[in-house]
Amino acid sequence: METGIGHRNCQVTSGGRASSAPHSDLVLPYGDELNDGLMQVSFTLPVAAGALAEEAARQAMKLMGLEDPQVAEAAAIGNNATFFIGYGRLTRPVELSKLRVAKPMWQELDQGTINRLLQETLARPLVVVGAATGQDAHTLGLDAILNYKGFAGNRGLEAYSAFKVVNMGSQVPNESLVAKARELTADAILVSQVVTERNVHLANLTNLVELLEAEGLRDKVVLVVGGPRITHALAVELGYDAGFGPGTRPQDVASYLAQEIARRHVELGHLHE
Amino acid sequence: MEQSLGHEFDRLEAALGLWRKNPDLFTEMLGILESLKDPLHAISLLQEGQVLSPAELFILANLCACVRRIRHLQDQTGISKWPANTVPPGLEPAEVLLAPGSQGQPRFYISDAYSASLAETRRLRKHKQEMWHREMAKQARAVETALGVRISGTGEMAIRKTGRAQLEKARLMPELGETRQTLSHVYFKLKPTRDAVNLETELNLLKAKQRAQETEVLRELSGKLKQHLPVVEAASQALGELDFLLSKAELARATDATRPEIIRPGAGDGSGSGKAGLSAKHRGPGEGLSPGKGMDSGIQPEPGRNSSPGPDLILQGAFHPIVLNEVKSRGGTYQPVSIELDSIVSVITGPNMGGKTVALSTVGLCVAMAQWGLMVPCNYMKFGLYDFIYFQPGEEQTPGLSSFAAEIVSLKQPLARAGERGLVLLDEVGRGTNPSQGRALYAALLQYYLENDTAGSTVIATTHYHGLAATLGVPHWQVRGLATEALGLKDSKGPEAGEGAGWSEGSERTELAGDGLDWLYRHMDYTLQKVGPDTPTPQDALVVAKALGLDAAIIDKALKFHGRGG
Amino acid sequence: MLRLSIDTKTVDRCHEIAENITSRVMEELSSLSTVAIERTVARFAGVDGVTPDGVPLPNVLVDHLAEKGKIHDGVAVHLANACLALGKTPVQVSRMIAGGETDISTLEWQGTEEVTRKAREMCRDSLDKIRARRAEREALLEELPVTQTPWLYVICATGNIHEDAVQGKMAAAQGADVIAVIRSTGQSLLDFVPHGLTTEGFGGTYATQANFRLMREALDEKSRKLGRYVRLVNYCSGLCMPEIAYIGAVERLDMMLNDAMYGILFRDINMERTFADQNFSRMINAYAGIIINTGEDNYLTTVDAFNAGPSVLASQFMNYHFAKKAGLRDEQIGLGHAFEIDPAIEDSLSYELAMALLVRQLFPDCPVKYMPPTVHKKGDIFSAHVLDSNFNLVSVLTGQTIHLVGMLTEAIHTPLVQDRYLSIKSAAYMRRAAQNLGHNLEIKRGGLLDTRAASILDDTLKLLREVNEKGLFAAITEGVFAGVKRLRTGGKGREGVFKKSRWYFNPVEEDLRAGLSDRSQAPGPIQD
Amino acid sequence: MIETALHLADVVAHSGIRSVAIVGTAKNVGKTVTMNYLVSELSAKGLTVGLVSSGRDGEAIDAFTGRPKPSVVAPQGAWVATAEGVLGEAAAGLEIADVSGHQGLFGRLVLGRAAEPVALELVGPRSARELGVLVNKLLDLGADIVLVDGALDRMAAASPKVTDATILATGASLDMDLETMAQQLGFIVWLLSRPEHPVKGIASLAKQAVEKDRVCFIHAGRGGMQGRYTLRPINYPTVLGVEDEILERAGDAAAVVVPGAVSQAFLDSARSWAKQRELAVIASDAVGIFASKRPGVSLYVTRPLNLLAVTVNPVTSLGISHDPREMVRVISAALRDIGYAVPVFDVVSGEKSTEGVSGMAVG
Repeated sequence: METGIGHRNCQVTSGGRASSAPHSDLVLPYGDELNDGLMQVSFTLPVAAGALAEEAARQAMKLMGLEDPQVAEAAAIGNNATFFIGYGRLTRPVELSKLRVAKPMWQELDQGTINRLLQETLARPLVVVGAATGQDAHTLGLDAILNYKGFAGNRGLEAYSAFKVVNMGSQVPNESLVAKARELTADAILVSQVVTERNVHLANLTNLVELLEAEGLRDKVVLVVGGPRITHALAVELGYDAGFGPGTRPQDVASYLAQEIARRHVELGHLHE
Repeated sequence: MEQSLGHEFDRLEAALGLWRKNPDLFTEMLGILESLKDPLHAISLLQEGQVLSPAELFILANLCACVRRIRHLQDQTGISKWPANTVPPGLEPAEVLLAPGSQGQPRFYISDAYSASLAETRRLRKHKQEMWHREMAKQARAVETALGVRISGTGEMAIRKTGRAQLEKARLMPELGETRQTLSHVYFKLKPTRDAVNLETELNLLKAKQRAQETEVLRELSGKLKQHLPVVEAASQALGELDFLLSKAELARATDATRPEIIRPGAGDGSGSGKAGLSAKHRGPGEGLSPGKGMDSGIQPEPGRNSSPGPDLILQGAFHPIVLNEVKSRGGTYQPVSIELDSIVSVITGPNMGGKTVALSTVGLCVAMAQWGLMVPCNYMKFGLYDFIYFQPGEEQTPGLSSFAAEIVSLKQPLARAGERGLVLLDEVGRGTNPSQGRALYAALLQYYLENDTAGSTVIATTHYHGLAATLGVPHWQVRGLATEALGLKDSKGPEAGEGAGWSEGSERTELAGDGLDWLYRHMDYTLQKVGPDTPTPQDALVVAKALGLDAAIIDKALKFHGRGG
Repeated sequence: MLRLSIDTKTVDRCHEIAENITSRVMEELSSLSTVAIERTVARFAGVDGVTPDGVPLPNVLVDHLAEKGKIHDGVAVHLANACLALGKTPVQVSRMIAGGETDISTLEWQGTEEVTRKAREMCRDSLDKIRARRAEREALLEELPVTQTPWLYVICATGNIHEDAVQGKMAAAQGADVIAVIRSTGQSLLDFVPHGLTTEGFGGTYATQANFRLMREALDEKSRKLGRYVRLVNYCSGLCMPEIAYIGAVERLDMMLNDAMYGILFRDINMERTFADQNFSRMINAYAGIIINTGEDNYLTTVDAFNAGPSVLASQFMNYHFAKKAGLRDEQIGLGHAFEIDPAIEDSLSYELAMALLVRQLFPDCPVKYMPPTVHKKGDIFSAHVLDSNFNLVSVLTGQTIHLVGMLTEAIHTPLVQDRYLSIKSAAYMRRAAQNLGHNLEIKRGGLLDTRAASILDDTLKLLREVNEKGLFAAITEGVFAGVKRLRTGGKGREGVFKKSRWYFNPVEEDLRAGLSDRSQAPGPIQD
Repeated sequence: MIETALHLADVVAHSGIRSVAIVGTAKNVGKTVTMNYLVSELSAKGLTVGLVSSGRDGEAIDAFTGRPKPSVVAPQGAWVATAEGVLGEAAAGLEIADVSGHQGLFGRLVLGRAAEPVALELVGPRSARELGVLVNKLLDLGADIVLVDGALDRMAAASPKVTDATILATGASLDMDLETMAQQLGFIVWLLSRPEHPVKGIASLAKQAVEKDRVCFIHAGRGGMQGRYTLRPINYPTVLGVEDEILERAGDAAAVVVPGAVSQAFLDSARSWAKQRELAVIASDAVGIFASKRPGVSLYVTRPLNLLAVTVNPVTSLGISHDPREMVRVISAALRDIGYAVPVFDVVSGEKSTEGVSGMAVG
């Protein structure tokens, strides 16, 4: 007779601290030779082209911490503005050991493993509701993650037997998304935000978290946001469980969801604490 | 298998016995287990010889404290009474290591007691810090006096731009540095004096030294703790087992559960070995006994194993905890399930909403719990272990398959394990297809089990199909259904729309119950009774439909059609 | 010029079918009008301004008539009657309604002849003004000629109209011929036109009359400085298509994004509403000499571009015939196309060249609006710049007219001033470098390009036949276009569609038709 | 004691509350500055503070703007709760008393007492419910008062389910124009100050109603039974997406109690419903109300929020600034104009306005 030792016998994943890198701790940009610190920058100054503008550009690069600033190109682009391409050397190294990288905690799993893991954990499909919320009319990213076709040869969540996907499309009010998540007892909510002008996405994303809180659903879903300007750190600060930036493949999101759900399942015992 | 399960139940019973005698003590024990933190990560770090972080060390300190407190409690009941799951002694040295000089609530801090040199560094740093504060405060007071402006705790001060003279003066003071300007104010920050600058340098060095010494303490401590690893691991394992045992006991208490009696299937025969062979001899459809024979006799035949020592699965007063809670929450009374199964195949019939599916899942749940070593939510249970339990899934949507197709695909699973002893729970197979073919298929499936099962499986099948039990000549169980007085359809006693919606001042009503469900709940008798094989299947569908508020005109028409058809 | 060998019979057949499809739609819709059309008529009659709560007066007037159940007669009849009965101007009447001072549905009838005359008269000023603005454009084009094609078209999307004006002028100085002000996300779903200068919007600036005027003045000033007329573009789409066409005509915009089906498919606006509105708005655009831009690029960004060829072409055929029915001349029909083919595909450049050439050749007199790659651009701005270069080359080689300049930072943000500079610079380079290249090359007969074009054209014909069999409404319901399914009875703005009563009268429509049929009086903005 | 002598720390110290949320109307409105001010002033008064964040705070670099942010320094003796993953070497300065849960990215939450002054990054739990648990844990461990730093412009920490009282931080980042800002702030204050229903019978039934996790109607007693009310729960857990369906079931209800989010759409529908008869909307608490404008319908809560004060930050992230004195004055006046005499402070310049604020006198 098997007698497990109860819910506290759970897998513990490391506490998220970045493991200290084995390679050199201090790094500089790599141009022509290692650690030469050479960087290329481009920017525009609202100053008419000329000696003064070039000096201003060099000064701007110095303020960025670049030494030996050189102006490779200075072009008048109208309205008394000048466009610059410059090169300079960064002298202060980046200390790798002092960095903490915010990344969702997951390993890449293949489709079969994801399906198996979820089947073992939930014994039913994981319900994912996705939407581009608020004013956002862009569904390209959302579709790429959710729709069967996926993108770049990586199939979307619909192609996994372990996911039940509801794609609500674009310009979905947060209220409708929350109502749908409640109706379907969603396990995960995927929000796509592409429009970031004037930080509309920030207000919209926090509003969604607050709505979920008010509805008592925040604890019950894995809340994920994706978009070209989204980083994981930003997502966490906004109150999300994970954030996915550009280049994310459906498999990444599927891997994360499967592992996060499995982890929460194991921890169910902790919920009553 | 039966033996180890029996052993597990012995332990559980012992724990429950102790619990009854010492309820307060157990409450405390649960509280302690609750406060336990998962130590596995800390243990694996120790195994690898790594340095533990303060948080991991706290978890170990907590583990030690829990062990100490649990042992103390077990002492009070007499440790000898704990046949297993006693928590090993011998953690005191580790506990002392983790919390020198501390008792009571576990805490972890890299205290001065670990290292005299660390204590000295900390003392010095604190001293220098105070000196720095005094130095800066002196400076701040001088500036405040000279300018008449308050300097904040962070050493910053703001001067309104309108106070020109003051501003000029501030700008000339060597003690101040201008930091920023806003629309209305210029901000200054107090510059450290030369002494303060020196102190800052010293403080930085001291801080680095302190951190290094603290890390050293953690390293040493981790090294020392590694020597206690075996006992820490044993304690962790024991607490885990205890936690599991008590969780099972807690569940048993919460559901007022009973220890099941486990028999060896066919054990009554006495010849012992070859379970499958035995069963085949005794339980298979007896030679010459045609299952169809009893159909017209009206007498309940006893197909199957007449010579067996008694029913193969007895369940008395069983309940499904989730359904029970749901019934309680709406203020209803729950009718437990009692059933005795002594045939390979048994059929359950009953009206819609009559709890056939609940009865089926209750049997499944009780068997599963018993096999997992859990006390069973019933008054009495006796059964033999199964190799597998199959519960035919309900109307779950499988993409690309109709519900009927999904059902068929699923049914292939238990059929593929024909050589094993299974508890096969079937819920209205064929409901998704046309009735005559559905019925034929269902009958054939059950017949197949009757004819081919060699392992002694138990198949329970719910159905609406009239005469299925009789066709097969197997035991027939029926839900009593709606009380007779409720059955008068045209009778005014029948469910009227709006009944249950009556609500009085100061009271509450729920629209949930306003739709006739409440009426059904109150009038439905969920008791399972064994009936003759060809006892007609209750035809309560129309009553149920009426109770649920379907238009009376439709019900009337249905009654007419039904009359014609019947 | 490069030419594909294509089967002219297939082309003729496509035109016939598209003509048939669109005729049927227009026939079905001839009995319908919409609140947006009526608000436009009110604007023609001079109703402008907002109430103290910010509700535009045209909305007040039309909502009032809708509430009283009189909108079926058209706004013009009741407004003219009220002007006569009360002795007030249209705008005064509207203000009175806003203030709750009058109910114009109950005023005494002033006589059909009188009212009809008044209705015509009150819209005449606006029609005159639009003709004057058109003449003004023609004069300016003569004085400040645009000599090179393709015209380089860039976008401003700051959300603040003052900032847009600055950046628009800057882009013109950098070489842009056409400036588009991106509209605020979500405006297409507003059932009114915002009022006044706006300094905030989401991902763009609200299309308002004041904003149009400010941009026009800024670009006119710059045009004179540069000696080259700089065209101004905005969006004539969404729930207020005809109203925006009106204000664009009055403020002398030169181009309008004005697709027949975009709102239905991509904004879930009701079909009947969209088809009715697009027709009336296009009549105004035709009258004002405005070039419309259709939105076929959207098919290419939503589904895989390699396979989208037939739906792009089919849509172009239909957009073209809808446009012709509204009175637009070929020179005013800027059909959309985009370079969205996946660069990972072998021979992608050849396939794209075939498609671009095909579109050009099928609609020889239409100024095709050719749009740059967007979908396959990522954060690597250097590679994106290379991709744009290929797009620039294909554009020049195939003789496109309106060239939306691709931005290397497309995938990252709305263009920085320097992004426009770099992109315009490289597009201008290609325009110079490959100016006559197309005239000196030939397409290999029966080669890769010919085969590809023929196959797309054949599939287009099949698709058009399918649509024709079902009817356009049913085809959309079944998701034939871009895989989007819409119900005829669904979508936003449906409540704003109504059946005309037998007394319905729209003086503007009548005059627009009269003006348009008299082609000789209205020379196009582009020399034939 | 003269009222005007009061500082924000006095207001907090004398209010008798055990926990306070510092929430912001926008980013960069000085939540952390207010938090740090309270930490140092309350500690100076001999109180043991507890520190926790509802999001992420005190990290060196703001995840969105990339600008440096002020860090949080826990004085010796203070209780703190933060995620293990961001604790770093600060762990050595803590006496650790609890480790709980799992916080995904940043690891488990560590609760401890600062054995020496410790500079910290605070990372809080995922949900408001967990935050409430954490606040109570800190109090149990020995904090006199727990300060909860709100995340961004999120209000969840202000819920009475989580904290006893709220300080609202606002600033020029909300809007550069002072009048517009004061107007927007006025609306937020109005929203956060929603009271209980004035009729006792309704208010007490509403309290029961929110426990049911279902939308409920409250009906006035019939036929001579004035003053008695009945509760009628309906089978809807939410109003989202079913606003009209719910109101169609209102009948002659005097109030509708919404356990979850009260959306603007629901308020709009309730408004048109209430044109025909009186219908009050009652939310669980102000944090559950998602109104973008004042609704044309009576709006109440079952648990009012205790808004202690407003703090202002005259400087935006771009460095543009107002005159603090003028800003405090305008905002205070704007709030008084709409009937809310909430004290207003700029904790950096020390400017304040407590005029007309009743119950502020101490002693």
